[in-house]
Amino acid sequence: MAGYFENGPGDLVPDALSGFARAHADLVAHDPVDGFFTARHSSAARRVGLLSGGGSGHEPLHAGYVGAGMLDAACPGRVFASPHNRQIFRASGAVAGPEGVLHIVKNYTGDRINFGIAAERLADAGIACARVLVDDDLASDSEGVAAGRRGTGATMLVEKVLGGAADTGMGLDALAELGTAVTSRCRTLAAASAAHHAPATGEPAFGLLPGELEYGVGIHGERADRTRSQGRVGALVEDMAGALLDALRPGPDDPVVALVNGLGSVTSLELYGIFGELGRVLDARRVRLARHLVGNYVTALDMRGFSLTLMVADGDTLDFYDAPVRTPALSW
Amino acid sequence: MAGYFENGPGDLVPDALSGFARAHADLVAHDPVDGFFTARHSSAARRVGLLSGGGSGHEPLHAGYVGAGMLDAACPGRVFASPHNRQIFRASGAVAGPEGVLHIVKNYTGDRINFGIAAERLADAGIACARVLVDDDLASDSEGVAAGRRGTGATMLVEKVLGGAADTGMGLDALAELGTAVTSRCRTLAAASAAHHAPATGEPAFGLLPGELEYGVGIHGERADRTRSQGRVGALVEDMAGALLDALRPGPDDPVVALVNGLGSVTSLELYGIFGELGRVLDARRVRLARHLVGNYVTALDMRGFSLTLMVADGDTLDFYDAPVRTPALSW
Amino acid sequence: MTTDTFDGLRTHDWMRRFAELVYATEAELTALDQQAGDGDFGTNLAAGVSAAGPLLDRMGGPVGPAEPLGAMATAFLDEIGGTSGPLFGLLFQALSRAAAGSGPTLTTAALAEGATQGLAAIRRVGDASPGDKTLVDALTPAVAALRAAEGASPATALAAAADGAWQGVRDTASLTARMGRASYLGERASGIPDPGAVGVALFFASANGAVRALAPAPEPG
Amino acid sequence: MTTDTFDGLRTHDWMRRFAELVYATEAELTALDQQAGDGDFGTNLAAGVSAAGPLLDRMGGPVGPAEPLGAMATAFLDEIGGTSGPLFGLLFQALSRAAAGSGPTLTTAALAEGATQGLAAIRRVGDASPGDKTLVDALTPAVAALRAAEGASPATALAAAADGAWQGVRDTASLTARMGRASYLGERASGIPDPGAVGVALFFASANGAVRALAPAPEPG
Ligand SMILES: Nc1ncnc2c1ncn2[C@@H]1O[C@H](COP(=O)(O)OP(=O)(O)O)[C@@H](O)[C@H]1O
Ligand SMILES: Nc1ncnc2c1ncn2[C@@H]1O[C@H](COP(=O)(O)OP(=O)(O)O)[C@@H](O)[C@H]1O
Ligand SMILES: [Mg+2]
Ligand SMILES: [Mg+2]
Ligand SMILES: [Mg+2]
Ligand SMILES: [Mg+2]
Repeated sequence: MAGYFENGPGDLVPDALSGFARAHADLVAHDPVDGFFTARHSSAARRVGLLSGGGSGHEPLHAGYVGAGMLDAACPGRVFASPHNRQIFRASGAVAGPEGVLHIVKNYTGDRINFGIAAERLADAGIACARVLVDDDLASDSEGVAAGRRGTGATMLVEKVLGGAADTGMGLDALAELGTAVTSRCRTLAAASAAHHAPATGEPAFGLLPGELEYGVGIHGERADRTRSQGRVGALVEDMAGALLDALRPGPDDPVVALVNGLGSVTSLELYGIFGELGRVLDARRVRLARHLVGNYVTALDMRGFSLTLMVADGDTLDFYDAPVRTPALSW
Repeated sequence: MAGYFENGPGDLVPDALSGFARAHADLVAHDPVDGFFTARHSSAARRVGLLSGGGSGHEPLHAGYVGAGMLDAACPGRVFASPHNRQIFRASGAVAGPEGVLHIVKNYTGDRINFGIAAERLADAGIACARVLVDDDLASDSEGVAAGRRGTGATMLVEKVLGGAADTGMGLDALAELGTAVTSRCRTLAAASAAHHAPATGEPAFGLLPGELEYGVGIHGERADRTRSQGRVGALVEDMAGALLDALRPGPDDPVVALVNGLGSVTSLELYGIFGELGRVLDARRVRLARHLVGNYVTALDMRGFSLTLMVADGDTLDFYDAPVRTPALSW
Repeated sequence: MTTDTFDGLRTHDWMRRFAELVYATEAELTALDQQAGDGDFGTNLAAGVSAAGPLLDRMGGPVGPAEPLGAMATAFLDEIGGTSGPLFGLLFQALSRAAAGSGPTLTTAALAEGATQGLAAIRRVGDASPGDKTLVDALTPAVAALRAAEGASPATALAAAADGAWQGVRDTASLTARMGRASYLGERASGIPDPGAVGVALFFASANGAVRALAPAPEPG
Repeated sequence: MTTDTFDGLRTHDWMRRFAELVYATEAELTALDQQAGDGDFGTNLAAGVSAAGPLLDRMGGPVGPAEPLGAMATAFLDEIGGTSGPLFGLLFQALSRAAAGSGPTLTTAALAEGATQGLAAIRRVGDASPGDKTLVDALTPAVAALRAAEGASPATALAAAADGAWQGVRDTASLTARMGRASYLGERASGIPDPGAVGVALFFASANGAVRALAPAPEPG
């Protein structure tokens, strides 16, 4: 039992959003009626508004990435539940550029449905809208999953790259195409040694025996399709990175961006240890590790696990990734 | 049970340090023999090297704050154990400026002893050395604690302010005096709803009943001197902030810096909710909230709790705080 | 329940009873979603009926059966995210539209037509087929029962729909999910009924009186 | 143990036995520190004896009793952080220095002198007094016992020191800590013996043979 620090059931997200709005009032504006965030500063060159959103509980995704060089708006839903279509529709209207608005959507049924309904309403209102569907999760890459691969850790990388591209004045269709191409060069795998605590009960969402690991979890605290023994982290990282590389097959000169991401309550000590192991695997396979991030970027409340994302940054991808950014959670 | 992701017992810290060294090789250099980190870039105006250190498990403290505008070196010890004196002695020698080296030490017996022995060795070697003892924890401010108040969350604020001051070319004695004065204007209180997992066993370091809270914990996962019921976070924050303000008594024009700090596995949603509550308390008491940070800055492995630190930033303190910084964990 | 006629008031009552049932079973629904999904279905459904509450309250004066159904549609479509929120909204919207065309009381034909359209919309938007272990597996037999009840009273038809839906719920337990979050679990979710399907069964079951538990046997009205 | 003489070899053995005892009780020591401190005392002490291991191994040829004690001092002072590491190092250093002055075998007088100097250094550096619930509460009666044993053999004197240390350990259980991490717990740590004090008792107890548990009754050598 680990009670959430909150005022009452249901207050967790709204109180967090208003605290976030005050904490980052210099960077983001909060619409109190429809509950979305918009960037206070954006490049004058931008012709397309970039919008993302999804369930809460993945912080800093998405609101933490609203700001110059990245998202123009983010729509946070309830914990692990997609935002509703009105929220997305209104936020899209607020940030659409002369060439419209691009939705960056994680591949989950709820998000697809709600963003889909909002897109219909935008078309109706004469606002051009395109979608990039992020589906990077290798664990759900299976015949049995008709819904397709889940969208997970790569989302923030895709948001960053598209932000850099949008700041060059790229148009709506080109951005959508770029986003889809970048996504296709990203894969993620995650593992957890303990579930998140369900906000409704304060209890772990599922139990694991000592030494057991959920291998292939998503970011909603759902169990994976299999359990394996935890073992040495070096062997675990080797398996995970090996599977990602087998799926992506980067060429020897392709720059690769790695995201070592905590899902909530893994310590920074562990994340850096994991990064060290990943570096060794990439070196041994002669993969060119061009950039990396280590920290909590796409979480699942307080799940005790981590994800590894690799992105093959071919073409202009690395330049867009390197472009300046100033948001509550990412700045360079 | 939540097993740490590690290769074997005792590997957690060394593997993390080597991963950290690789991840931030552009900002810090790692001494593999004595295990300390030094900054790759530092202001030419600096005449005194700034050094801190302490047990591991508090990441990003201290190595995360090594870099331009903040620390010149950090000495990480084993988990929750002070670094040994040789490590401190060697690191001090490596970064001492023309006016010597300033040790920023959290008030814990182990840290005092090891930094003390190192200081004797430095004196012996003819290197000027002074100490700022950080003792901000209000919960240990009691007649019964002969060791004095613990050093906790304020440490990173003091490190930032001294970094800004050192970059103006301030001398050793003036820096030590400033650090002591700034520390005396900082107080911290922390509460936790669940213990960290002990690395040795993977088990929680102590148990709490549902709805119970340890009130007044430190940053080593030790229990507090009392347990209270968790209740609404608004009431909790009001009690904590009230106690801090009663101790500090800022004047109506004094700028106050607030640090809302996660101890490890509290979610970002909760931290922003807590910040919102803190903002309301400060507004109601007409305290001038000049700056704030919300996130994991000084942790206790994966303890499920948070700390609130207030710093009354009188004199030049706010300017030093605002001065540019570029470290793995803090940049502006 | 003593009347077989679904006028505006009775339909309003139905929506209220559904809401109460959702509140009463919220924890159980969430527990189901915890085993097979992400543990928020109860919360999401409760948020929907709670958003509909004020709209239902505000409904002053004599209304037809289309209005309470329409209030539910508005609340679920406009205020509720997640997967199930808008899908339930589409069902309510189609039922409301069919009710509007059928006069001051609901007819069995209008219920059959509305549910058919609702199912079609849900399948268009959510892209699930029967057998994928979703609420479609409860709604499909419910629709079939409503259509087969041509000539019977709406209360009888809705009772048959509830029976069909509960049968669908039972079937989902043995299925391996292909859509929705449970699909990520593969075989591991088998044995667990689909929470969304249970929600559909609760909706039809509450038409005819109080239902006290997540048991597949509604009390007849 | 059949001999009463502490030459270099026997002293080397003593250090080895202490190390084994620390490894064997590491988990219990850590558990004590978990209740009253931050749960790392066992780990810290084990790290110390483990750092001393290679130095003791490397000690080729005939050595005096000062050398094994000096190896322990070097390891604890130079390699081990935390609170207890350097404090144990100061004790070993003082014992080694006194041993160096007393010739090829340890004398009771040298042990008493070394322990006295070690206690003084620990109190200078750590600033704790008897009654503060620290290892000082075990070392103080141990020193008194060594001094009182003037004329007795070193083995007998060390057995008396162990007895005194265990009595000190028992006393710490009823004390409220004023120094060290346990002081932050106030009354809550009372009833729990101080882990550092137990470490001191283990050190003296291991001089005279195998000690199998954290029990305050050492097997006489
Ligand atoms: N593609 C789909 N089509 C129809 N219903 C679906 C689909 N995917 C999931 N569902 C239904 O949604 C229910 C879960 O709803 P909810 O918990 O609100 O969604 P989420 O998965 O977003 O948390 C499932 O039990 C299932 O009945
Ligand atoms: N000021 C002090 N003087 C002497 N011994 C002390 C002092 N403070 C703590 N100790 C001893 O140190 C022991 C704890 O050691 P250790 O766990 O290594 O330290 P830490 O508190 O740094 O984790 C305590 O049990 C106590 O005996
Ligand atoms: Mg959900
Ligand atoms: Mg310690
Ligand atoms: Mg769900
Ligand atoms: Mg300790």
